[in-house]
Amino acid sequence: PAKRTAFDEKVAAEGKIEPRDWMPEKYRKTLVRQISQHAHSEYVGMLPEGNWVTRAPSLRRKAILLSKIQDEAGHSLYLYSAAETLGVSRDAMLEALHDGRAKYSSIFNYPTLTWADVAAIGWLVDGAAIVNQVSLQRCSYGPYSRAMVRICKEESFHQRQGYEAMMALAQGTPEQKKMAQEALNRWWWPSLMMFGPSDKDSPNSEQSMAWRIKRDSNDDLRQRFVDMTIPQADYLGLTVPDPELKLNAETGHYDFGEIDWDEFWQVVNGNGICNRERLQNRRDAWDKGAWVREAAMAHADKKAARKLAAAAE
Amino acid sequence: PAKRTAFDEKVAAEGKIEPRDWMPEKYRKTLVRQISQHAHSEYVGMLPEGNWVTRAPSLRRKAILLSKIQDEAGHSLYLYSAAETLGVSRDAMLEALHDGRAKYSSIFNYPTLTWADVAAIGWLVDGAAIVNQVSLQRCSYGPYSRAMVRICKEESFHQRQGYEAMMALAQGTPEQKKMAQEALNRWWWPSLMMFGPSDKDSPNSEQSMAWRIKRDSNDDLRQRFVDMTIPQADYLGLTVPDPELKLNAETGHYDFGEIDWDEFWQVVNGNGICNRERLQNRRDAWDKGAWVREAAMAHADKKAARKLAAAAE
Amino acid sequence: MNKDQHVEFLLRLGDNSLVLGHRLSEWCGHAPVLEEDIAMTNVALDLIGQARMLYSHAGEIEGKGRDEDAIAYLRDVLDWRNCLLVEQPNGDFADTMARQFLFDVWNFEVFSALTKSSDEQLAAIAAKALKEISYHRRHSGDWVIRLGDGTEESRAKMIAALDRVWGFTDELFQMDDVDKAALAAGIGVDLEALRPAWESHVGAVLAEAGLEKPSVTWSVKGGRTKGHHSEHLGFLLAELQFMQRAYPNSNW
Amino acid sequence: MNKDQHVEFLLRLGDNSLVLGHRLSEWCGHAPVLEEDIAMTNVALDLIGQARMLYSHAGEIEGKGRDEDAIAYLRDVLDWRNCLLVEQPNGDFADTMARQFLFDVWNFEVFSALTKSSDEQLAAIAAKALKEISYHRRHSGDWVIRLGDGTEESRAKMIAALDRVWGFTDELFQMDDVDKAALAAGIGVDLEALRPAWESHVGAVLAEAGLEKPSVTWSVKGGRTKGHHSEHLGFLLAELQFMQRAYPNSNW
Repeated sequence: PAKRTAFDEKVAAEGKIEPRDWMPEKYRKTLVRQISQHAHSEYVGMLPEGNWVTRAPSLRRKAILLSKIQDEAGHSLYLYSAAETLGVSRDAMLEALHDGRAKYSSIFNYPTLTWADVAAIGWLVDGAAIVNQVSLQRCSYGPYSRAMVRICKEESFHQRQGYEAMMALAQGTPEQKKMAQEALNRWWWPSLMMFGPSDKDSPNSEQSMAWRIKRDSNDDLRQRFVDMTIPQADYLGLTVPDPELKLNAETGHYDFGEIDWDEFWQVVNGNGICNRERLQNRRDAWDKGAWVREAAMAHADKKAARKLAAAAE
Repeated sequence: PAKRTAFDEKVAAEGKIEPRDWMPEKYRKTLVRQISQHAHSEYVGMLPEGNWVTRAPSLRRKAILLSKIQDEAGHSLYLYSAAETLGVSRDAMLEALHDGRAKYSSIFNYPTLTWADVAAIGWLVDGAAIVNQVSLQRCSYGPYSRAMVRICKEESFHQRQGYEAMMALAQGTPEQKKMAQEALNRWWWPSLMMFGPSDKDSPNSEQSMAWRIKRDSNDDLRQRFVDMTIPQADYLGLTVPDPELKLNAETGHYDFGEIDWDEFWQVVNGNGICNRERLQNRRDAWDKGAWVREAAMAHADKKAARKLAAAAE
Repeated sequence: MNKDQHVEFLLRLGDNSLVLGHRLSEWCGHAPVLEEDIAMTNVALDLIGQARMLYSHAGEIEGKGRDEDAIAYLRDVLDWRNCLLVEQPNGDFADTMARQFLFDVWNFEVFSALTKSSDEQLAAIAAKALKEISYHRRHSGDWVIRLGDGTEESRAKMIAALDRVWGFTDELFQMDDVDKAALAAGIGVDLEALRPAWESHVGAVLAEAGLEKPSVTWSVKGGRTKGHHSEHLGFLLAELQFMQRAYPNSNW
Repeated sequence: MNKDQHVEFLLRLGDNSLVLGHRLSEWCGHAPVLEEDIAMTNVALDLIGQARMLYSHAGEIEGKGRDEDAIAYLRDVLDWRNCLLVEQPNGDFADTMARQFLFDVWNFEVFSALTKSSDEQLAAIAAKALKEISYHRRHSGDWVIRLGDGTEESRAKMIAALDRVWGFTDELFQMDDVDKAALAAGIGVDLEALRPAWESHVGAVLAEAGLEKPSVTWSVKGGRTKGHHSEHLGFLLAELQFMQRAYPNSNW
């Protein structure tokens, strides 16, 4: 109760909760779920982009893409570390991912079919991620908040590169422009869905907001993304696939059409084109890598034993 | 001895030895080695061509190539059957292939690097094979001789298709013509090597000739192939990579340069680019297929048992 | 039905055949037994032959000078209209046979119906193809039975294989505007109406194999009607199309 | 040394880097542990970066307007000059690390020598690359040791992996006319002379790993000097080059 009060006051005063601080069990659990889900998303998110590494259309784009994917692996690593400060091991989190208990962002269940999809992911998916992460920089849990600061810097770099890649297509040959438009058609709505259900259908949000794990509502963040992105699409000369989209002169925001939540839940629940493959890829890498991880541990043990034996002589 | 005399007389009279006839053990062994090696060559020979099935440059060429490879699988099957008439099972022959005791034609240790290589194989390798096989139609062992008759018909069809594919290249764009010439450069000498060592270095040949297992000497067959092929190369407008090649007005045959027997033995003894891969491919297919073959047998047994049980009721 | 829809309808059929033929041809020289090298190559050849006829016919109707090769080699992934099932990777022999069987049974029903198409050329193609497909269906069905009723290991593999592809079968019976227009014009097939025959044949073979109908609940669609493929197709096309892309405007 | 030979010499170096970088990039997202996803991507990035510098330099010397992409994306297999070692498929993690290690040790010696090249641009590229390669060599060497001195299983896999690639190493020390001309011009390296240093470093690492030098007797050559590659390279190129082949004359 005293601890509880101290916790509540600290959160209310925009202080940061640190790993050694007392925290309500549900706060801890919520954070573990959210941070590990975020880590899994970075990890699984390497796959749709990795799908184009060997086919990138120029060496410069190939290097940019590889570098981006490397950053994602790095983000995944920070995030697993942040979650580990809450007393859960990376292996346990991976186990939950592999057996389907833990989730990752459903956007990665869509396939990257053309090079323009890679550009669109950089522009839209990273764009949406940044809106969310900027908000999370003010999260009440210290390690997560600091990870977000670091990640946001790299993500906005990725987003600019994605936009630039999209620009090259939009200003390119008719085939390139068509490829860009088709990518926007396929990725627009899933990007909006990344912010999660409407506030009215998002029952867990209230407690998270109170604990300042979450700082803005799903719908607010989504609106921020739309407002930011539409002028960019206009500048590219591409058409956002939403006939209801228009600037609302009164609010100063863009109004947009109804999201097809049925599709959202379909994909979340396993009916995206890549759900099975993404998970199978992660499981296969884990299973096929088991002997390598065991070997590394065995070697480290032997080496330590040898050092000890040498010291004892 | 009486049997021996009957055998010798039959062979001398150009009769055919049949599976149930008495034959010298060494005759049988020589045939098993030769026929199984021939069967293995057809089987392994599917691989360099199979390498281009998914990349054939037109659907028509793809269909022709697939059909050719299917024929080779068929040839392999006849030849294994012909060898089985001598009391050795296909599985035993495959085991000898897989553990490296049995040989296959060394030409298949060269890689097919471009589409023109596929055309060159049809033209040159099948061409050389036919010269050899036409001769073997007169082999004293009945089943082998008859297999050769059947196989020769299909092979000459393949050889014509290969030549026609080469023609399309030779009459095509500069890139196609270059590709054709480079293929001829790489495949010419290995094709000549297909007939085996020079007669003076071919100690086993004498007995085989006496038994009429072999009907023409290596050098005679090679000369026949050269005489047949040079005019074809000329017609294609391609240059055979042998500066010493010229028509000998006296003999009416083409004289040609010295074969690099060192290269021949290098490749036979394991230093061709594809030796390891070809064998590994065959081993992998066999090992990975074990459970399928077992399942087929188990099902056949169950089915037979059920039939028997039903009949007994 | 307009001309574009007619062409699209034919491409859907041709793309199914070519992509599955391509997958089977990847087995070339790697089959578990020599007899299967012959049999699978045979099926691949039939399918590629069917694709060639369908593409040529589509090209003629389209009237823009595209021949079978232009259609096969010069379209990128979003323009392909095969169902997701046929583009799935070969996996092991059980995966290949499960994919093949579920497709063959459907394809048999489709081409049976197409023999009565008001597009006479298509009806003729279907009549020829049907004999081949009838063999395909028997061949793959026999393997489903052998593997299902074989060893413990083969049974487990066949169950896993069916689970892996089952969710791609709903797509086979989906009717969109093109399909409806083709049906209305007497050219096409009522795909939804084929489901009972498909289920009945598949069910009978599974029963003989001692297998249950898979209980997977996922289902994906969109390859055949929208060109929304899995990530596998792009790699298949990179191989398939390499020569025509690298050496344009050449005769082979 | 004529200009063609100079260009060819640079392409041999660049092709090694790009092909091996490509192979490593195939691991992307599939490494045995997240840290290795980062490390292998890092090595791939370095190698691709080196290829870009070498290609750009070669294109300038050639003077026919080819840039790094024209060189990477518009040559077919016979025009590639990488050694056979780097184009071999990834296999398992031990195969990848064995291939990498044997190459890294060679590459380190080559680029050390090239820092003194009379081609100043090349010397500058080498100086930059050498720092990277020095890390690569340590990274792959550490894995050879970990796997060799790890479990029974990892040791067996590392032994098998070394056996599979060892026969490709003779090619690394082969000198043909181009190499000799480059050496004579002070541009190149005496590859034969690098063998003792290579053997000594490889031997030391194998010893630390508790492994013997492989006793395989086969040896193949011809990729680097004649473009006589294995059948693997063509498939790699079909993927690598798809976009530039399918969409020629586009800016990306």
